Amino acid sequence: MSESGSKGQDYEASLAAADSKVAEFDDEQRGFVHRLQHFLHSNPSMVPLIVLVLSTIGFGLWIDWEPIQVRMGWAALEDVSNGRFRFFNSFTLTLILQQVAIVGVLALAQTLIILTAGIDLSVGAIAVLCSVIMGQFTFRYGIPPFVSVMIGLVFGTAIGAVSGWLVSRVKLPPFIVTLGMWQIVLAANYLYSANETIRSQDIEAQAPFLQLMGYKMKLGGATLTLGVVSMLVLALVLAYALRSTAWGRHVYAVGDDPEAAELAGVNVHRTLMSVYMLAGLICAFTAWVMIGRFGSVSPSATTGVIGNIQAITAVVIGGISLFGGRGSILGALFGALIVGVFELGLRMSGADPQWTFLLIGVLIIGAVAVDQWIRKVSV
Amino acid sequence: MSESGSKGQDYEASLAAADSKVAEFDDEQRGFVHRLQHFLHSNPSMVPLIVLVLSTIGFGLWIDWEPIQVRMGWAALEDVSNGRFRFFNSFTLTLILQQVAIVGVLALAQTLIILTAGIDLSVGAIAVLCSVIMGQFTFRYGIPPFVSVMIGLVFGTAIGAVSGWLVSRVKLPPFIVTLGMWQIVLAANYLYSANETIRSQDIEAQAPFLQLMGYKMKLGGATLTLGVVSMLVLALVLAYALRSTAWGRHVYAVGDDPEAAELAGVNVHRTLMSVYMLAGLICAFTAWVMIGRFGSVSPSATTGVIGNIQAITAVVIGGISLFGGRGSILGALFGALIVGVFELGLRMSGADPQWTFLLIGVLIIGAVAVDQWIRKVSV
Amino acid sequence: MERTPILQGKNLVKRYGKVTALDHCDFELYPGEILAVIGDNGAGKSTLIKAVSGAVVPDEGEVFLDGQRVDFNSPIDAREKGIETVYQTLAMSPALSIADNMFMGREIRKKGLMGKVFRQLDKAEMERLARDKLNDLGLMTIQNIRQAVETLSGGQRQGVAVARAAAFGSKVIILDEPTAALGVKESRKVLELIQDVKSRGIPIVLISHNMPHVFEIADRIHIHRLGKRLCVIDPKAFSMNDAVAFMTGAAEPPPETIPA
Amino acid sequence: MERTPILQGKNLVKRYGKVTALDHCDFELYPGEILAVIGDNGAGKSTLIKAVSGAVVPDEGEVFLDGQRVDFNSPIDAREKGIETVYQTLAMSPALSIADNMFMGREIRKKGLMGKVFRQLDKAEMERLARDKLNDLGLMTIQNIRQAVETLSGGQRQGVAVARAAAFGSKVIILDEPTAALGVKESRKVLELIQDVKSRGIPIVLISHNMPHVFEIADRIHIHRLGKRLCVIDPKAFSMNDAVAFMTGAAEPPPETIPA
Amino acid sequence: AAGGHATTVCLITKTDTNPFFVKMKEGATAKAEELGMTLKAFAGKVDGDHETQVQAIETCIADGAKGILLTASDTSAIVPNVQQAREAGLVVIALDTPLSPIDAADATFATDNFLAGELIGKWAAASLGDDAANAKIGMLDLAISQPTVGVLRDQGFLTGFGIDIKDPNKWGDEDDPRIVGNDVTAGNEEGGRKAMENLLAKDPGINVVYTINEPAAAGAYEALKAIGRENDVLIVSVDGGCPGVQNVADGVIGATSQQYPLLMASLGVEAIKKWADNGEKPEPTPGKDFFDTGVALVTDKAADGVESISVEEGKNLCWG
Ligand SMILES: Nc1ncnc2c1ncn2[C@@H]1O[C@H](COP(=O)(O)OP(=O)(O)OP(=O)(O)O)[C@@H](O)[C@H]1O
Ligand SMILES: Nc1ncnc2c1ncn2[C@@H]1O[C@H](COP(=O)(O)OP(=O)(O)OP(=O)(O)O)[C@@H](O)[C@H]1O
Ligand SMILES: [Mg+2]
Ligand SMILES: [Mg+2]
Repeated sequence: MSESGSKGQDYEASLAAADSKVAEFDDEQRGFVHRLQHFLHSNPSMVPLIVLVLSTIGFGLWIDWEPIQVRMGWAALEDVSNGRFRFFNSFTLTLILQQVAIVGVLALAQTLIILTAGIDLSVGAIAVLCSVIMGQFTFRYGIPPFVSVMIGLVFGTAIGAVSGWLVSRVKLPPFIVTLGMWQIVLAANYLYSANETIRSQDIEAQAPFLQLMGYKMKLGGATLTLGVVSMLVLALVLAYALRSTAWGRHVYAVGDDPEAAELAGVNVHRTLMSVYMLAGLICAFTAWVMIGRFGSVSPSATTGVIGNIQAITAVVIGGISLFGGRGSILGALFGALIVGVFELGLRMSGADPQWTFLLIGVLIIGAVAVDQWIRKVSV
Repeated sequence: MSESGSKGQDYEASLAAADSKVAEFDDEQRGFVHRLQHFLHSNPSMVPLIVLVLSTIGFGLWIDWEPIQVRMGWAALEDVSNGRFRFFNSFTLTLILQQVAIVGVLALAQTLIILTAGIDLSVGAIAVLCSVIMGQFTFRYGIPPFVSVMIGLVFGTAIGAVSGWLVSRVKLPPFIVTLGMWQIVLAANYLYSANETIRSQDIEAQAPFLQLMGYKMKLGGATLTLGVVSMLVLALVLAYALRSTAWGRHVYAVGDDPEAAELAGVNVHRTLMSVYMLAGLICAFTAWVMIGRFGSVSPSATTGVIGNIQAITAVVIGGISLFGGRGSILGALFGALIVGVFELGLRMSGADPQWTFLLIGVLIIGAVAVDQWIRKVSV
Repeated sequence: MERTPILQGKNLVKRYGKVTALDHCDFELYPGEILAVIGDNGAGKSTLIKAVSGAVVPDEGEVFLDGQRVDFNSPIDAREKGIETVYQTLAMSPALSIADNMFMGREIRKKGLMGKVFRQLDKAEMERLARDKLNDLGLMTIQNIRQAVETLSGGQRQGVAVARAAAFGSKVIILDEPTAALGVKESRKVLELIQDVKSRGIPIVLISHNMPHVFEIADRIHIHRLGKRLCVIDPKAFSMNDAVAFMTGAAEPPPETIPA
Repeated sequence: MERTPILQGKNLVKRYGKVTALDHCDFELYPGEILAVIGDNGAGKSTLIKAVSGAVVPDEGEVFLDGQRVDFNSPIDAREKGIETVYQTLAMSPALSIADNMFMGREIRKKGLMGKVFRQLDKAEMERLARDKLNDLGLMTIQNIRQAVETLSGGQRQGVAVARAAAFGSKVIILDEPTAALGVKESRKVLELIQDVKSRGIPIVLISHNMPHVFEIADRIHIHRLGKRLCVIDPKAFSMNDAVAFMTGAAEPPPETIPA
Repeated sequence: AAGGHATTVCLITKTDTNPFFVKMKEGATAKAEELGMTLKAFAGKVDGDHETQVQAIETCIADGAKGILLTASDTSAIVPNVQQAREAGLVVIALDTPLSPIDAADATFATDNFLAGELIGKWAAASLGDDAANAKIGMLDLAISQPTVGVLRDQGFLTGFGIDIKDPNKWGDEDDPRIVGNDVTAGNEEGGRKAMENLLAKDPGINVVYTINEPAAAGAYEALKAIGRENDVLIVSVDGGCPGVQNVADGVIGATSQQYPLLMASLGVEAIKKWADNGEKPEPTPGKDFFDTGVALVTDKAADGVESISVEEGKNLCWG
């Protein structure tokens, strides 16, 4: 039986006069490093972008040092062994784009899953199986290529739906679901295809539509394939969707804390299903890009075995947190490009394949350590 | 200025008479399924053990159906194509133990890391590199085999220490650290070994100590190698250490919630370092087991490439949570054995290798789904 | 009493393993009132309001809204009917901004083509509204409406959650210990907000361990004990001491304390 | 005053990114006293006690124990000196048992060979001790000392954390909002425990938003505001209203309120 | 219940994802069917997978098989296990790749991978004529773990081309300036294309490309086609599968060394049948310590001094 009524407890009488300052002060003595940290902290995909630009410039300087000297007048053409730009030319730079197209698109699918605090070990296997389906449906059953591609896309989406259902409804950890799915899909791929390759020449002659993503656009020495353009467009569309639509906000919320998201009114099941299905669809789209790039349909494509690790590497170097809910999808694209630049750059500077492999390992740890340093600020 | 003094607030006068029941009731109508769920819930490593026993019996019945019929008098020896027990005999059953020895020991290392909520992708690569070190130090530099083995063990521990330091001090996610480490170690292995195999015959002649873990003990048809025995002993020792020493409790606490553990007085850094170093040591020990099993030292051993996934699979089937802090290390051993029984059983029943992969994929998802069902109770 | 309860639970049961968190529990909330729910730790208060707000599907029992039987399978169902809840755990996404969190699940799209076809969110509008709501609560100390929730203090977070519920609840607002982590000043703001909401005619369920607060603002007090409703009392007819005695089992409630 | 403080912080500074949680803050705890720390949400109370208990290493400033300068780099260092802390987040490992949690970091080994060589824990002894401590706190409602902490209600968990600190603190016990989630009955038990500990001669730091509790048991009250100590008052010389006014910035404290 | 036939024969291949081994399995299955035997197939999980092959041998012993056809991933490391199988009374026949030492197996039906490489090396050198002295060669190998088969073909090619190979157990240690570089392909189109691009970026003037197998060659061709150089680069390969031979016909590949996996497998199954029936062991090709199932160079542009068969013949003999 409180007598104080709506005026509150007796000791609260002075509250009306309370002021509302909080213990928030401006930085006192912050140097350039701190400002940089802050800037990078608020723009997560800037870090991989800067790494990308720096590593491109670094490799360019290293590889093209002689022609640069010539161009700058520091050396005469006769004095150097090579006066031609090898790295800094539109052919090489667009070649990197072509080489990362497959991993880049897979990394987009992987990013979606990782944003929901999942991980998908089956991305590469789904891509390979779907490429086999697109090819075999056309050649084995004589289905029109366009329809076969559609069937492939639907099939990839369906695999994604199965994984999504197991994750969201049966509540199995995504690592396990996709570990199992990886083996299942890859084995199904070999069993269904009987390891038969469909040759590039045959596809070109009978079903060129399958190779559509390999269609080339030349601008001077630069060569862009439709696959590369699709990768870039897809990345931008997804970046828009994740940032500016309700669905995107829900994906981040689910990755951050699924229980909180559910209680806050997000349909977690629907969001997860949409993400896994979309990721499956993107993997199936990768299948089409693969056919475009290789010309042929090969069930033993390496992507089936290591595409998952490649995609995860790109995502991680792109600064997207494996714990979900944090990161920008453009980062994954930059991550894939960084790996591409390193691989080609190292190969061009004469590192042999084994050293390249080792240095990529160092790159992974280094990139994430830098990212961690940047994130330390203000958390 | 509270006048109520130590007697508490005025409205609390009646507290002395408060009773202390809590809303805890006994189960009303619980059937057999519920009891079973409860039993399994309180004994996490029972689930994989039961799966192991059931799958062994299942494969035995399937493969040895004919001799069983003969033995039971349901059929005459002449009526069946094969009257010999092929699966249910001590040779085959101990063979499974030998076949899982490598993955089994790696899974023990993996379990330690996973219990701290980490994951180690480099386990297999470390094992292969250490086996190369043990071999090459003996053969290339003429160091006594015993010393070479010690150097290998120290080296594995050192790699573990580097990973542990990156995880614990630089605070990088274990997935990334060990992903990078995997590539680095594997490439270093190829580079250092120059892809040279040291032949079994040479080791036998010049450094039989390296093959010690392959030493066979026969009891009737049963064959146990020292490697198998070590695996079993190591599993028991680790199970004891995890359950009955302070260190073990700390490992679980760190995996459960590292911040809470730190605040509660656990030296998280020291615990993580000890776990990663011990895991590195166990991987190096696996190297010795590998030499014992294969006789030779081969830098291209597949364990380097797929040992990590095999070990994770065993751990996961063994019911250990990938989120850390939950599960029994014996489960990992049972998990490895389950995979071993399935692989051998499927091979003996004549399944195509790809079908075996596919079914192992299904097994992974199925095992975890069962585990999930059991854990649902009372959480 | 012949009024229909606006929100009603009948015979609700919820078991967690061996623990029966709700044991054939009834619950009624009448239009326009502030109903306090009090009880010991672990008595089942949070489970009760989860059951009537869709966050938990009860094992047995029924929920009625405006006298109509409803089956909430998720908090979204309840929200669509105008029931807003601040859960004890707050239900915020730490990495997202305050505005994102406030509009989670009911985002506002841009007008015109961008919104209809490209489904673009109207961030500016959402931020403006979020700022208004927080100002009402006296939380203008939050400088940047775009800052991530994880950078807020526990008290500020609780404030944002309460502001969200107050802004969107059209039928019932449920608050589970909204002032547990709050300081004196901040708690007072929340109590004022509750009275403000009540004056808009929206009934409120308030779970609290703070007896003075409960007796200050509640119209009726639901006393929860051992997973069920022990009694409902009128704060004007009983003392805090009585309430504490009933809730802790120190005294038996008189039979006439259960109205309706 | 010529007594040496048992625990002292001088000029402590701690910054989190843009936020300065501790801004040249002083702190003293004298032998045998109950010192309450009050302040608005986000004032920096938790950060202060983390700084003096090793959970946070301050950017600037010094900590003294019994007049000796100490450098705590982790909570373990502070614990070894006899300072026990119940953090606001409780610091429990959910999957481990109550006994495991209570003895975390100071496990008891078996006597003889098993303990010395094989380092085996004496589980039976630890469970017995844990049960005793909980009984002292009136938490005998916990049926199974081996049950995982995650199966306890929030209140029970807080009780276990307080019991742990009370059992092992030999020099100083620090409690950060130990009753925030507790019911009336459970809070009372904790207050009794605090007085009990004090009567054993061990000084206590209590952070709380509950003014009646603070004024009931504190010997001195440290009022924290905007990251620093505003003043220290004697609860017998000032009213709750005064304390609230100082702490919220509604009134300036008189200069003589700062003793020592 | 498992298997209705009395005689079981095991086929253990390096992988079952490479068409070469797929065909080998088809040949063995067909032959076993014909002879009324049960064939059980095993395969490594990835290229160079020694462990799984060891497990497979052990399984065959446990299974009571009569004999094993083995394409060893690691020809010396597998020897103790082969020994074990032979002690258990099984006949072990090495297919495709001889064991080291070669007499570790009861018999060997093999092609000489080094020879296969040498043939295409010689052919490439002969086709270029004088230009061979300043050729620019790209080497597309199998994997960074350097499995034996890849090393043998690579080193054979270089020997045939007339390049000093230094250590014959390792590729990549050569210092002949004509070699632009090595890269790895995993033996498929995907790896072939990327590896070719990498080498082209290093030196666009490459005019001879060695490839580990025909899928890698097809990938390399796509990379060359992308820059319009598909017609002025000589691609050589090894395997002789039907798609590969078709690619020779189409001008994708200049020449390929054809091997005969179906033949090896069916001969192997027959030999085991014989041994099971009357304990008779197969004899090696006279003058060699193994039964050579042969290698033939398939090309329509025969070069002087290198024996070759036409694409038409190659198509008749190809597998698949
Ligand atoms: N998800 C869950 N899993 C298992 N047990 C649970 C779960 N949620 C609640 N419980 C149990 O149900 C009982 C009631 O819990 P509930 O949270 O409803 O209590 P409460 O009255 O809200 O307590 P408090 O005042 O501490 O918030 C407790 O014994 C609790 O341990
Ligand atoms: N780990 C952290 N990272 C970033 N900022 C932090 C961190 N911990 C505390 N802060 C900030 O420091 C300030 C002081 O926080 P602190 O937790 O000490 O306040 P408090 O007085 O304990 O508040 P409450 O009464 O809400 O517990 C707050 O503004 C808070 O946001
Ligand atoms: Mg509650
Ligand atoms: Mg605090």
